[in-house]
Amino acid sequence: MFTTGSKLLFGASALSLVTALVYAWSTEGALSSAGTLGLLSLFVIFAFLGGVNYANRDCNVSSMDEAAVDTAAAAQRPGASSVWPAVVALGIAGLVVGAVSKPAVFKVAVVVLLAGLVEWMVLGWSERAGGDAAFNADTRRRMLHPLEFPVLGALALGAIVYAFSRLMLRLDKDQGRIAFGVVAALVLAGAFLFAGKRKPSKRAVLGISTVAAIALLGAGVASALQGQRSIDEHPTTRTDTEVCLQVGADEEIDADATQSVSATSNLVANIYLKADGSLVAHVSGYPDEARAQLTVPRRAQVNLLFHNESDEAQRLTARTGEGEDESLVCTAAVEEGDQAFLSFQAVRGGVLLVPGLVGGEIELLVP
Amino acid sequence: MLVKPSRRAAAALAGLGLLLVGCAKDAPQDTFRPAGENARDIDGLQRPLFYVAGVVGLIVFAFIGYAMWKFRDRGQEIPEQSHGNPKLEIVLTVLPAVILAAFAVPAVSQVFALDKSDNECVINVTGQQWWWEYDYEKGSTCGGVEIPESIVTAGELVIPADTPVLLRITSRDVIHSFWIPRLNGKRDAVPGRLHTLRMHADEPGIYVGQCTEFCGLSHARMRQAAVALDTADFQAWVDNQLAPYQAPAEGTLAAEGESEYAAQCSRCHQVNGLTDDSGNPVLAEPDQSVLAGAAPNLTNLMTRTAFAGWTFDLISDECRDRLWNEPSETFGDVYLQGVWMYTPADATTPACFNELNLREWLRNPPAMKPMYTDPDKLEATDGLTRGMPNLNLTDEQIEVLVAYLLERK
Amino acid sequence: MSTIDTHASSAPASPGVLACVADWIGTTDHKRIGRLYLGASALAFIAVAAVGVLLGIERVSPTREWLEVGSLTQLFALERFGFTYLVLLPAMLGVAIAAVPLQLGARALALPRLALGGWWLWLFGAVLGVYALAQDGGPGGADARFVDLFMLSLLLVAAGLAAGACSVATSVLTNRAPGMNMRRVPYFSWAALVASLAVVVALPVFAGDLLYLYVAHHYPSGGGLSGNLALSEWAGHGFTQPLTLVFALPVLGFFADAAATASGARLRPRGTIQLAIGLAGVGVLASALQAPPMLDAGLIHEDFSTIVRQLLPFGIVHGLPLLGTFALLALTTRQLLAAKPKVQAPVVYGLLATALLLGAHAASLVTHVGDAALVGTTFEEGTWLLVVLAAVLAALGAVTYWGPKWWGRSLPSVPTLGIALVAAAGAALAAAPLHVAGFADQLGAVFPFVQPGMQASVVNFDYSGPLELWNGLHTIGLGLFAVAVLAFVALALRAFLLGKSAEDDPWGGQTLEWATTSPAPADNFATVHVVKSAEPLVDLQPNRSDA
Amino acid sequence: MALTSPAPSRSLGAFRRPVEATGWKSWVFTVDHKRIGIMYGAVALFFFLVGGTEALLIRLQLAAPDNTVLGAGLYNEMFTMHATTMVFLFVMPLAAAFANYLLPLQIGARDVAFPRLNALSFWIFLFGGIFINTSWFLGGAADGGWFMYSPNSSGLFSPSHGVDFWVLGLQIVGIASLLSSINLIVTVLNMRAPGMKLMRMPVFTWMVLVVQFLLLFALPVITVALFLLSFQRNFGASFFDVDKGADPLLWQHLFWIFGHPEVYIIILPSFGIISEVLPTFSRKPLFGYKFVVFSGATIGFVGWGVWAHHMFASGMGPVSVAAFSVATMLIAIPTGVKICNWTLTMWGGKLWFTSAMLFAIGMIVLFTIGGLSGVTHAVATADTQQTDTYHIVAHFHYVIVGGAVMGLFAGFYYWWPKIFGKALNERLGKWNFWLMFIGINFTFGPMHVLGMQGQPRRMVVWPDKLTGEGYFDLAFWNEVATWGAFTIATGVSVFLWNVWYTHRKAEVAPLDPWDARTLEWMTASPPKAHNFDAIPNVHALDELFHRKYEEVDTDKGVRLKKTSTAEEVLAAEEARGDAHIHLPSPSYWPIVLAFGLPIIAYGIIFNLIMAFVGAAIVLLGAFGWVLEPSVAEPGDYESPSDDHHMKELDPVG
Repeated sequence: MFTTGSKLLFGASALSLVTALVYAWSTEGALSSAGTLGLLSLFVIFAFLGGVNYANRDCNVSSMDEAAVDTAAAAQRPGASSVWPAVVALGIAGLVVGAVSKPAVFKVAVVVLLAGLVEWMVLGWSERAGGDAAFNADTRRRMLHPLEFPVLGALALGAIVYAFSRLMLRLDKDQGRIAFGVVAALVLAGAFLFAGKRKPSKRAVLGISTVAAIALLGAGVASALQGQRSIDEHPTTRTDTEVCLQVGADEEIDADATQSVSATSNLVANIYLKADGSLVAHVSGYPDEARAQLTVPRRAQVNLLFHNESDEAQRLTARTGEGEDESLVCTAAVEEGDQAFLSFQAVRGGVLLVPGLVGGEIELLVP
Repeated sequence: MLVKPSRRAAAALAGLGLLLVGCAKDAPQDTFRPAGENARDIDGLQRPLFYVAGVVGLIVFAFIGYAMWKFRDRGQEIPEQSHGNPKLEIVLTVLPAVILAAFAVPAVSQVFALDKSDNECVINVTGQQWWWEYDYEKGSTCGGVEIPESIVTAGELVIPADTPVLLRITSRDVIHSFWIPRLNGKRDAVPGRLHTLRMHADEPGIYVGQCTEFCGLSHARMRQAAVALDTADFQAWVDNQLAPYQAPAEGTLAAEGESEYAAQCSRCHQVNGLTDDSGNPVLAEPDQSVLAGAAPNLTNLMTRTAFAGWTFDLISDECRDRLWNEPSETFGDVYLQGVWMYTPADATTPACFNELNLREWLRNPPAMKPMYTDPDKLEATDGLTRGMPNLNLTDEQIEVLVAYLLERK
Repeated sequence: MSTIDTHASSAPASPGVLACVADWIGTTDHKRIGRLYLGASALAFIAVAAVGVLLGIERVSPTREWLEVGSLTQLFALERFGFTYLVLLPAMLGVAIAAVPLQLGARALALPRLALGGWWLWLFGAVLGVYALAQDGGPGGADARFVDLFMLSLLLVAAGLAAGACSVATSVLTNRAPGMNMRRVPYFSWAALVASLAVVVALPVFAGDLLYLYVAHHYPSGGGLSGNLALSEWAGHGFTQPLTLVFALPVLGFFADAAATASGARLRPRGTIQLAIGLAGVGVLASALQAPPMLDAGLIHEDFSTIVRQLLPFGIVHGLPLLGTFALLALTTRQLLAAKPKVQAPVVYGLLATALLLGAHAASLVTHVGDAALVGTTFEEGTWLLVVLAAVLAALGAVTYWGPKWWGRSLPSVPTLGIALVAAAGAALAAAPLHVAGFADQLGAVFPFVQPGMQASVVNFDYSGPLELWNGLHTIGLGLFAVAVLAFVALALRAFLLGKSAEDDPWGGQTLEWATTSPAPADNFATVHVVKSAEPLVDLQPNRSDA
Repeated sequence: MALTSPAPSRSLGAFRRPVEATGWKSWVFTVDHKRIGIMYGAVALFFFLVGGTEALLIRLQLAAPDNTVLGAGLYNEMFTMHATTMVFLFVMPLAAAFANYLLPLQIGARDVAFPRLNALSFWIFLFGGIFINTSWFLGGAADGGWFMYSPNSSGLFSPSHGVDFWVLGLQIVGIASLLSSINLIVTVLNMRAPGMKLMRMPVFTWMVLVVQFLLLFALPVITVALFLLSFQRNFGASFFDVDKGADPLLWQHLFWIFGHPEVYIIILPSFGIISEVLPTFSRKPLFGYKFVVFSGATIGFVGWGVWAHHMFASGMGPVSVAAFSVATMLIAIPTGVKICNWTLTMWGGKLWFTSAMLFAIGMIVLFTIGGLSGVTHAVATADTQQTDTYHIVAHFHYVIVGGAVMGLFAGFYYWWPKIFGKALNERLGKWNFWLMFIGINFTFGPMHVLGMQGQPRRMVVWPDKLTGEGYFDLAFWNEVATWGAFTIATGVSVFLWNVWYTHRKAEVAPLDPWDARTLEWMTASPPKAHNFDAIPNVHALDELFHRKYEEVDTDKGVRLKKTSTAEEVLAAEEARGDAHIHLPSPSYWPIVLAFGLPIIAYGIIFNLIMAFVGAAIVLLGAFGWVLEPSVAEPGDYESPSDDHHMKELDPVG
């Protein structure tokens, strides 16, 4: 017999057909009119649905079939609660917000949406994996933990690193020292506390870690919002005329920025500014004797080490070429007793000089 | 028995090593024919090493051979299952150790000995894909000859004979290795680093070499030679290098060649003293066209015997063979004549000039020596070539250029 | 991180606050999802009603500007949008989600996570939509970015609600208790099915339309998409009858169920009532296919075929629902009166709401008679308000009715009854004056989507004379209704937190939800009941008088 | 919600494990160390032919002055790929083939510790090898030499993708070797049969163990170096960029810290093989087993301290040069010990000159020559004359071809009957040996001369004007070397012919054709899938020999007599066979996972999207791997095998 549901649908189908015919007639047989087509479509759709409904007998579970009671859809309990629907919704909302605001938001939303969908899908799939909830949960874990833990770990690490970097960019040198001191003291204190207790409570550890993480993240966010402290530039070499030819040196003195250690093995020459104001070169390949002339190949990398043995900060400048071709390279100002590295390529000959030093020049020959 | 050939082969091979030590004299890059102090020192250590290695090898092979013959399966009983003889083994361990120790002492001391430097005559050597540039340090004194100005040459290193010369070696691009086998071992030219190598040639003569660190496409065509001259000849050579530029006579082919040269070549190749129409010196700026930033200086091209990484001869094969076999007393005189060597005094054309090579080169350099000059493939180098591109010169252009270059002597 | 077990029976005795929040965020218990909808819609009602009252005051006296003129467009839009999509639909859907599985004897909603995700989507859409309106977005908004945002957030709202409706429809179709064939489905569930199917069909079309408008607006040069006025108009139909009547369909089912319970007798004829609900649904659903048909002026002079051509669709779309609603009201009321009904609050709510809805159907029909020239007037707006308020009234009734199942405590009956009467009066008073004013050609705050680039016309009120009176009455009525709802909310909060524990079957119901404990456990039923008639509880309790 | 199915699918809906025992699937999805070993061998031999062809082309080009067989670019690619192929794709994997096949058998185990990992290693190696060689068809192979010195290997100087292929390909192959080394180390340390103490392990197993440790420590170094290079080439880093202050010698140090141990990685397995072959055919235990083992380990250790002897001409400075010079001499001592011990093993024995034995003796002779010339390089100043000349080429080819390859061929002849049940033909084997032995001497012997006459390596042409005359005429010796190369090729062809001949014609070999001494001969030939019916109990070094021979009192005193045959020993073992044998079952995932790696590499070179696709495949493979049922379905179980042992699946690996 026809079931109730299918009767309804077949009825609707018949009604649609009749309506369609009437409508078609009323619109003077224009079969192509939207109304007719729509109603005819309804006729087909309802007929189809009716057929489906008839075939599965309204999805009714027969009351006579006692065995089916426990397996009926109605008897199934809901799946475990899950955050993924909310995440997916958040992702979709993020798409919308991103579409009207920033592309970055859109991209993040796509990631959130995909992550949520995958998680949701796998969760749903795993719940169908078997009849045992523990087994299903284990299935899900085995599927997704290899993905979740690295990703979450990377995110957490990224957040901590980012927060820490913002914090450090915010603090100046002295504050940084203090901050590290405080952190170190805290770590030490914590270590003492935990060392004293044989079995530290899990809750305490968790709490402290959480507080520390939140503090760090908070500080990081706050610092990021404030922007970073201004960082002075410490170029190891300069190429601008006014600096390189400046007499004496009263700026950007940073002995830490000379690279002198890393380059010692590759030197073409050591250049010494003597205490008496003379500038001499000790050239690799020659025995240790002071020279006033240095030959370097055209367009090859030349590495010099400048030793300032005078009693004031000075810089070494290499001036090559003439006129339009002139190019200047100089070290940062080097404090007395320090050294600095100068690396350049020369196309034409020139001189090595210390600005302001009369007569103290080394001839730079580029054959 | 099957045993013998193997033993014989082994013995023959060991003997080969000995032969090689004793009688080699023919190939120009023979390492067993030292022609200078440094190479001789090395040779003095290397030869005994080969002898000892040969003897040890022979002993081992004899022992193996004997064992193979003596203990071959003649149906004897299963031998005793002995697991060794510790005393014997200790002896066999200590023995090679002693031999090696005997070599270790001179080996180490020689390393330091060869590293000592002197600064009489300093020549800067710069490797580049695929040729060597030499510049003679201004103010050096080479075998009594003063170098008043920097001299820049390429490919052929001219040094005073019987004088210690210090090479300061570096590179502009990749790693190369400078090696004149008869004068010393090799030393790598590493960009950004400066390595020194001592040279010493006993007698005037030509000593050829080859870049030995793989340096890319035309590594095989990066050669060099050292030419040793006695003091007078070296003085003459220096004077010639520093002689003022002589413009070709008006109306000659060479004069046409000069303007052609200024138009086509002077962007990369320097000819000292060449001036433009307004009398200003023409300065090559190869760094704007060539990746490594230099091109051979052609001021005295015709004083050299080969070009393009000392790969292609500027002189004919017969002249080359004669020159190479020239006794040391007369070598300098011949060499200084460049492509005019062995030419009768009244001849108007140089008898030894290998014009064909130079013409072919000018017509299409990359065809003779593979180089990265394909304009379609210069993306990585921002359009800078590594080597000389094909300038698509016409026969006429080549004609006048050859005429001009022939006067660069 | 994702699987927190909310299974009530196995939940730990004292879950922490965080766990509790997490539980609600991710819950798959349909009762909780439904209550999330109801709670959010209650909050939305209070806010939107406040806006409505303010607007009413503004209309009473346009000369005294309570509100900044420039923001009136946005506020009217907010009222329409808020009442329709943040109050009416979620209230109906919330009741359906919370009650339907219980009625069906199922342990769970079908696709509970879809329903939950839908709620979140709806919530985000609602927040964004209100925010967009506040930032001068929405129809006629000046800030193009927020016009975009408003359209997209409407999209979210529609998608979320469609997801919930999908879940409800699927539940009714698949999760019925064994033996419960379609004929035996409780009336409310039946109505929820019809309404849900209609929503599932209509809202995606609405959403697609919005997407089209968004694209046309966001990319003005984007290849011929812009400038389709019909689409813009169509989007406006998402905010008016007959579509709103679809959304309110569960009201009918609720009334029928409540009436059956109150009458204490098996409500017959079952098929007819189901058909009536269905007719109302199918009729108004037709409006989802195209713009609601109008009846032309001067029809009488046309030839027969033209008359039929116009009358037939008109009759289907407007007549059938009216007929269905009337039939349901008449049949049910007759049965109710024939039995000895108990005066129960839910049935009163249901009756009043249905009556209001019948009025709305009638008014809707009138609106679409071209001669009456009522489109765009406050007549149409009054009808719309009537539908919304009727639905809210029914939702209050539903909370009264099923509250014991959801919270385990009962509402006190007398105050609840009082609120019902006040609210119904308020609703009538809020809507009827607008109808009258509509006949006086007062322009309603219509909801067309302004074309890209077009400036919104400033809403201009220039009323005098009686219109002030009608507008004043409307404002008072709306205020009254709002106060009644507030009172109900306060009462419900108190009762559900502190009130007396409810019995398992406080009303003497006939359907399966009364067969489980109050409150119902997370999975509803300890044992799955096998259904043998349309009133399974009567079968389960052989000693009942109404058996 | 979820419909409950009464019997949950324990396999999570994932695929059923493959269980085929025959057909191509049984090879592609196998985790059996023996099959993997055979596949390693087959692939290695294929790459041997590839690398050999490259060698022949190189020799053809150099046969005459100013030859034009190959252009300069092609020649550079050819010698780069010849070395890369021979080292990474032939000798190393062939040693891995022997190690894979024989190691579990020699220590009495049923498989390696991580069978799926083993399969993964093989497939990664295969795909990596194919990947490198596809560079020929995708814009040219690497052209920087196998040492790939910077800065010549940077994008500026080698702009084709060849170097990228090389870098990424070696990374991939390196992963395979690294996985394999961990696998084999764990296998040797954990899975030896009862009684198999470390000092009772066969020398081959010992040498393989040392090699795996070398790999474990050396590969990370080259991995880092390759990362630096690929970051410089593909992502704009400047580790070797001189203009930015880098020192190109960094690469040389990194490369040779890997590269020198690599030499021992190549040669030690061969040492192990001939340490098995010589005692067997001398009917005598290895002379000074402990000395050989310890000198092998010593070579492994000292091998780490000599890398800079490849850089004597690079200008490191005299102190470094002197130190490395002395260290290099030191390493000659343990090597000398080995040569002495092998010779002394023959001394007093009863020598049986089979092909395997001939190859072993040939190996000693040729390796001695290579070793002695190696000592001459250790003297740093002499080395400045020799390095980068053909003298060096001669030296290391004597070591690698004369040492490693001859040893591996000895292994072929020795173990063929064990692996395939049929012995290679002895007659053809001797042809093979003599052709190769003579060929090697004629190819690489002249190179000593060429090098000392100043012919540098890696040169596409040598000019006529530098050939000289007389005995040491470069032209003559180059020609000889080319003829020699073709002689070797003929020898290899004879080997291939022998393989085919044996496969088609030969009769089944006896169980113990060589009267062998170690455990792998104590099971069926070829061994059953589970290797041993019963895990043998080991009582002595050369266990099998002691089971076959006993000391018997005769009238001439105590004599060794053969008291039982291998068949009898085997029968006794089978009689106490285990009832249930746990064997890992095949898996789809190793090949899937491995397949992703070259795709990632192609992606890095051509299109990053492709790299993500590859990464997805790797991820998929890893997932499949992890999700593969830990408890197998009943349907996955194999039916009882012919020998009536129930094979069960075990969650190993």
